[in-house]
Amino acid sequence: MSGYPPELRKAIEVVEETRRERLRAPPPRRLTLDERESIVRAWHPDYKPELKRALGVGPCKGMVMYSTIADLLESWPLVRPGEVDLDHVDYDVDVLIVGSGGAGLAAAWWAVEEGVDPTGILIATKLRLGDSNTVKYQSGTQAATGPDDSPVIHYLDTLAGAHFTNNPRLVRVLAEEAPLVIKWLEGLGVRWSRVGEDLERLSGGGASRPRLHCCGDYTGLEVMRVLKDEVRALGIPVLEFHSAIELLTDPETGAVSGAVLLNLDTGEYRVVRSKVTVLATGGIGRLHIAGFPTTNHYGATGDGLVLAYRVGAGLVDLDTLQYHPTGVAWPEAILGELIPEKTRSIGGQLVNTKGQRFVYELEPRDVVASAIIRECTEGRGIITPTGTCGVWLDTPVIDMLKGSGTIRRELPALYRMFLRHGIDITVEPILTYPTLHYQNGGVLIDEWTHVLRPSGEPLGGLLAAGEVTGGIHGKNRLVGNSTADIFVFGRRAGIEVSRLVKRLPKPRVSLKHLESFTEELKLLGVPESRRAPILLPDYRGEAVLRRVIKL
Amino acid sequence: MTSGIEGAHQVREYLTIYFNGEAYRVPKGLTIMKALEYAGFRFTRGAGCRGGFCGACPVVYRLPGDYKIRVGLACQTAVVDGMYISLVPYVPLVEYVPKRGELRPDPGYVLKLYPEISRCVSCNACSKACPQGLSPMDAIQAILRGDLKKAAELTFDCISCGLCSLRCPAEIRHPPVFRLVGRVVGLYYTPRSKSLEERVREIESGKYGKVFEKLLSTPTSEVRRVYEEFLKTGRLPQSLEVG
Amino acid sequence: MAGLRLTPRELRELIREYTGREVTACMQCGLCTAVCPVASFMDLHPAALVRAVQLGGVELPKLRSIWICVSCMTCVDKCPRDVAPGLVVETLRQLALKNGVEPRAYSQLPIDETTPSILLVTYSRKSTG
Amino acid sequence: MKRDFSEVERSSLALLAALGYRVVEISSWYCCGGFPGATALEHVKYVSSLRTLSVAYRQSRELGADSVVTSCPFCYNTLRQAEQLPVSRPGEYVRVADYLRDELEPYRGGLRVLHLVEVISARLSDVAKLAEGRLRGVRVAAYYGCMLLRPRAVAVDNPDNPQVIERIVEALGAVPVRYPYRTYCCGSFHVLAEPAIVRGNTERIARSIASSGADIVVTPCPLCLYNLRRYTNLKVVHLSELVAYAANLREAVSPETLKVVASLRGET
Repeated sequence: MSGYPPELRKAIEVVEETRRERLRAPPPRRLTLDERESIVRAWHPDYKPELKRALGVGPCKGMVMYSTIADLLESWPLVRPGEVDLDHVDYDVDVLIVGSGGAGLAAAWWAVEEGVDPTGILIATKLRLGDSNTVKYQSGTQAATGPDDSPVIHYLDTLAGAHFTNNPRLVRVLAEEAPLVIKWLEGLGVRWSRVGEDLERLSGGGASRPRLHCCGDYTGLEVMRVLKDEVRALGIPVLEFHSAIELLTDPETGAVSGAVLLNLDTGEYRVVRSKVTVLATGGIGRLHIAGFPTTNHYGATGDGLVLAYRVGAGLVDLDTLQYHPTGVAWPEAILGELIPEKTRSIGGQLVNTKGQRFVYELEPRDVVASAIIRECTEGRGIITPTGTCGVWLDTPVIDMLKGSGTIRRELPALYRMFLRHGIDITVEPILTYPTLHYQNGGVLIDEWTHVLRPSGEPLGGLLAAGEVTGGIHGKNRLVGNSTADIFVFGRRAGIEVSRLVKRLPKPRVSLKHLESFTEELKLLGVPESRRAPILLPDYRGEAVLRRVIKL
Repeated sequence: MTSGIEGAHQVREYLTIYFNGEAYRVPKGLTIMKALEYAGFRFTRGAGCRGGFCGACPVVYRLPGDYKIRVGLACQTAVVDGMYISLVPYVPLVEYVPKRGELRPDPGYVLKLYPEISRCVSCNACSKACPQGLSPMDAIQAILRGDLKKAAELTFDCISCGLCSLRCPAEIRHPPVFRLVGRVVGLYYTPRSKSLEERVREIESGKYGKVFEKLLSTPTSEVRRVYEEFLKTGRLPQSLEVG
Repeated sequence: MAGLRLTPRELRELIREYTGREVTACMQCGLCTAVCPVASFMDLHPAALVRAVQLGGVELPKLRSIWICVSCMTCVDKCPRDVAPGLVVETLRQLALKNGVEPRAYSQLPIDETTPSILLVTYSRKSTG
Repeated sequence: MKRDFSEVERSSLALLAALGYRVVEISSWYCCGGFPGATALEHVKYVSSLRTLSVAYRQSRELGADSVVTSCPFCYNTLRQAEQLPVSRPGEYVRVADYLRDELEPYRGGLRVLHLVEVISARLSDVAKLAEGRLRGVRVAAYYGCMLLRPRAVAVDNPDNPQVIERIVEALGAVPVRYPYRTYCCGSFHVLAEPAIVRGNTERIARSIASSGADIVVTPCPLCLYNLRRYTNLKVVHLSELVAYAANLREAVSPETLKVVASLRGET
C-alpha cells in the first residue's frame, strides 16, 4: 500500500523511467559565481521587494527587512512599566542565559569551565531544557579537521557561500575555532560518526572539502543530550517553561541588567537581575514568513530579536532568510519538515516532472532553493492534492549508487518519518519544496559576542550567540555552519562571561528603555493589539480564531 | 502556486477524533498535533521540535473496535477516523544525575545506579511501545550481560520519550539508563581522532594566524578572485599556503 | 492491599488453584523443616507455616519466612504427602509482592559495581514485586 | 555470566570444541530470570525462556542441531522447565505461547535442554583420554547446589545421591571425595541482603568438606562459586574450568584457577 494517491503514483513513473539514464549521466555542471547570483536574484524570495519594507522605529529605523520581522519589531511590549514590581527581585544572579539550545548550553558550560560559580548562573528556557532547533539538526557541523583541509579554505567557502556579504572577522573566528569545538564535544563523549579510527567527514553544499561531522542521523539529538547531561552534572540552575518577555536595563548607563520572565504554566512573571545576560534564543521559523512552512522547533519565534532591539541593539541582514531547499512537500502531516542535505550528499537527485535533473544538487542552499522554486513556478513541479507544489527528490538512486541498505543506515530518521505515512523512501521518491530554515542575519555582535549598537559601540551587559546573531553568514549560510556558529560563539560567550562577571558591579534594574520606544510606537500609530515577543505560534483553526474571546 | 503553508487547504475530507473523550471534526491528513491545534487547543507542554526528534510529544491512542494500545509521536502520527487519543506530556522518570568525572566504563556502574534493570522479565512490552521502532528490551538485556557498546548502538536513535517505561512491568526507567550508557560509551569506548588532535594543536599554536591577518587586509574583490581560482585549480596561491 | 486479608478458606483455595496441592493433606511430620537449609533463620519454619495456613491464615506483611525461603525445592522433593511447602511459600510470597509488600527497599541494598548480574536477577525475582 | 563469570563460558566452549562439538550461540536469547515460575501465578516468568527456546528451535532447524547446552544451573533449570511446559502445565503454556505468537512462532517441542555436566558425563572415555592423568591423585570434592537437582522432574541425576560429577572426577584420574552436605543450599541470593544465612550455610559446607580431606572443591554453579569464595577459604573452582585444565586447554582457563590448581600439585 503506497502512501501516494493514484495521481502522484502516475507522476512517479516518469521519474522511474529516467532513473537508469540519470545514473549513468554526470551531474549537471556546477554554476560559476555569476550564474549562482543570477538564479538567486531571479527566483529567491529574498529578492522579492513586495515581501519587504523599511523598519519604522528604533535605532535601525529605515533598514529594509522582511515585513513580518518589521511588524514584530514594531510591536508593543508585553510588559507595561507599571505592571511589574521591579523592587522584588526573584533571582539575583551573575549571568542569565536566555535559551537552552546549543549556544545557550555551550555558554553555560564554558562559563563554569572558566571559573564562574555554577549557582551564580541561571538558564531560562521557553520549553524544556534543550528544546531547540539544535536538537533537530542532522546534516552535521562544518569544521576543517581533515588533513587535506584547512580553516582558511573553510573561511573562503563561507565568504563565497554568502556572496561576500558576511563580516570576515567573525567568519575567521568561526573557521579557525570550529575544530576546537568538535574536539571539545568529542572530549565530552559525543559519538561523532567514524570511519575506522578517524572522524567521518561528509561533503556539503558550497563546501569545497568534505568537512561535515555527523552523529549518525541524529546529530543534534546526540550533541544536545550530552550537553544537557553536562549542564545538569555541573548543577547549573534551570528554569523551564520560563520565557523572557522583556530585558531590564540600568537606568543610568542603559546596560542590560536582567530580564522579566513569564512562567508559561502559571502566567506569573519573575524578575531576574544579572550582571551579564546572554541571548541564545534561536531562529524565527515559526513566523512562517512569506507563508512558507518551517523546519524550526515550536519555540522559534524570534523573541531574541525583539528583546535586543528594544534595548538598542543593532541588526544586520534581516532582509534575507535561508529557505532550506528540500523541505517535505507531501504528505501534509509532515509539511515543511527537513529532508537533510545529507540525502543529496550521498546521492539523492532532484528531478522535475519531466524526469530531468535541473541543478547540481550540492550547490549552496540559496541556489538549489531558487532552482526548485523556478521549476515549480514554470510548471515543471507537481501540484499535490493539498495544493502545495514540489519537485521529486529521487532517493532510491542512493541505494543504487551506494549499495542497498545505505538509506536505512545513513538516514534512519528520514526513513522512519516517511514510513510512518506509508512511503518507503528506498523504493519511492519524495516530494520536496523549500522550507523556511534559518535566520541568516540577526543581532549585531563583535568577535567576543558583545551585542553592538548600530554605531558599533558595545551595549553593556548583553552578549548573544547562535542563530539570533547576525553578520557571520551574511546573505546565505552554508550547511553545517550554523551549528559550528552556535558552539564556537556559545563557547566564546561563556569565556567572555567569566571575564565580565569578575569586574562588573551589581547593576540596577529598570524598564527605562521602554519609555523612548513606546513613544515612537505611539508616533507611528501602532495598534496596542500588536504585541511581542509572541512566545508561541498560534495554529488554532480559522473557525476557532474567529470566535475566540481574549480573557 | 501556494507556498504550502498549513492554511492552504483545497476541498478537504474531514474525520472525527476523540481527545479526552470529546469528539472533534478535523481535516484528514493532519498529524494529531496539528489536528488538535486546528480544533482549538494550544500546546505549551507536550510539544517541542515538531519533527520527531525531541520526545516531547508522546501520545497513546486506540483505534475503534481494536483492543491494542498504540503509541506514537503527536507531531508524526497522522490522524485516523475514530481515533481515541490521550497525550502524555510528561513521563515521571526520576533520573540519577552523575557528578562531573563520576562516569565509569564498567557495566556494574550502570547496574549500581539502576538495579531494577535486573527485574526485566523480557516481555517485550517496551519494544511494542517504542515510536522509533527500537528494541529497548534487547538493550537492557545487553546491559545485563555487560555489553554496553551494543546497548549504546541499539539506543542511539532513542529520543527519550519514555513510552517504554510506561509499559514496563518491571518499572525500569529506560531513557535515563540509555542516556547513561550512551555517555559512558562515548567517553570510554570511542576512539579519539588523531587528525583532529593534530589540527587543534596547529590552531592553538597560531599556525593560521598570519594567513588570516593577510586575508582580512585583502580587498574583497581580490579574495573573490583567489577563491574563483581556487575553485578551478583546487589549490590556494603560494602566498596563502600555510607553512 | 485487598489480597492480604484473605480468610483461611480463601487462602486454601488460592493455594489449590496456583499449586494444585491440598494444604490440608499435611500431617505435620516436620520433614520439610528438617531438610530446609534456611529453616533456622525463619520466624515460621516450613511445617509451622503450613500449619498456620491450615488453621488461621497468616499476617503477610509481618511474615519473614516467605522472604527467607530460597526456592531450593528440597522440601517439595521430600514431602511424603505432596503438600509442597515450597510452593505454599511461593504463593504467599507472590501474593505479598503483588500487593506491594517487599522485604526491603531496593535502594538500601549494598549493591556495588562488582555485584554479579546473576545475583541481582535472582534477588529481584524473589524479593521485588 | 558473560559479564561476571566469562571464564566459565570460555572454558565450557573450549571443552565442547575439544570434544568435537560445533557450538553456536543462540542468535537472540533472553535473561532466564534465575527462578522459573513455581506457581500458576507466575506464568510471565516463562516468557523469556520460551522465547529463547523458540529462537533456538528455529535456529536448530537451520543448523541441524537438536539440543541447547548451558553452563549455568539457573538457565538449565528454567529452560528445562520451560521445555516441559507444553506437557507439564498446558494451561500456562497456552497463555504464554499466545502472547509470543504475534512476535514469533512459539516453541512446541523438539529440543533437548542439557547442562554442560550432562554432555561431559556422556563422553567420559574421551574426557579421560584428554585428561592423561593431569589430576592423578588429587582429592576432589563435588558441591552440587540446588538448581541441577530440584525439582526432581528436571534433575540431571538422583537428587538424594547424585554421582554425575563424581564420575567425571574419576574420569579425570582424580579421586572423588564424598561428604554429607553435597546438595545443601549455599544461601543463594541472600548474600546480598541477609549475608548471615550464606555465612552460616557455607561454613557448615566448608567444615564438612574439610573433614573429608578434599584438596579442591568443584561446583557447576556461578552463584555457589561466588558465595563459597566469599565466605570460606576453600579452594573452589567451576567444574568447566577444572575439566578444561585437565584436558590441557590451559589458554581457556583463568589465571586464578591456574594458580589454585598449581598450588595443589606443589607446582611452581
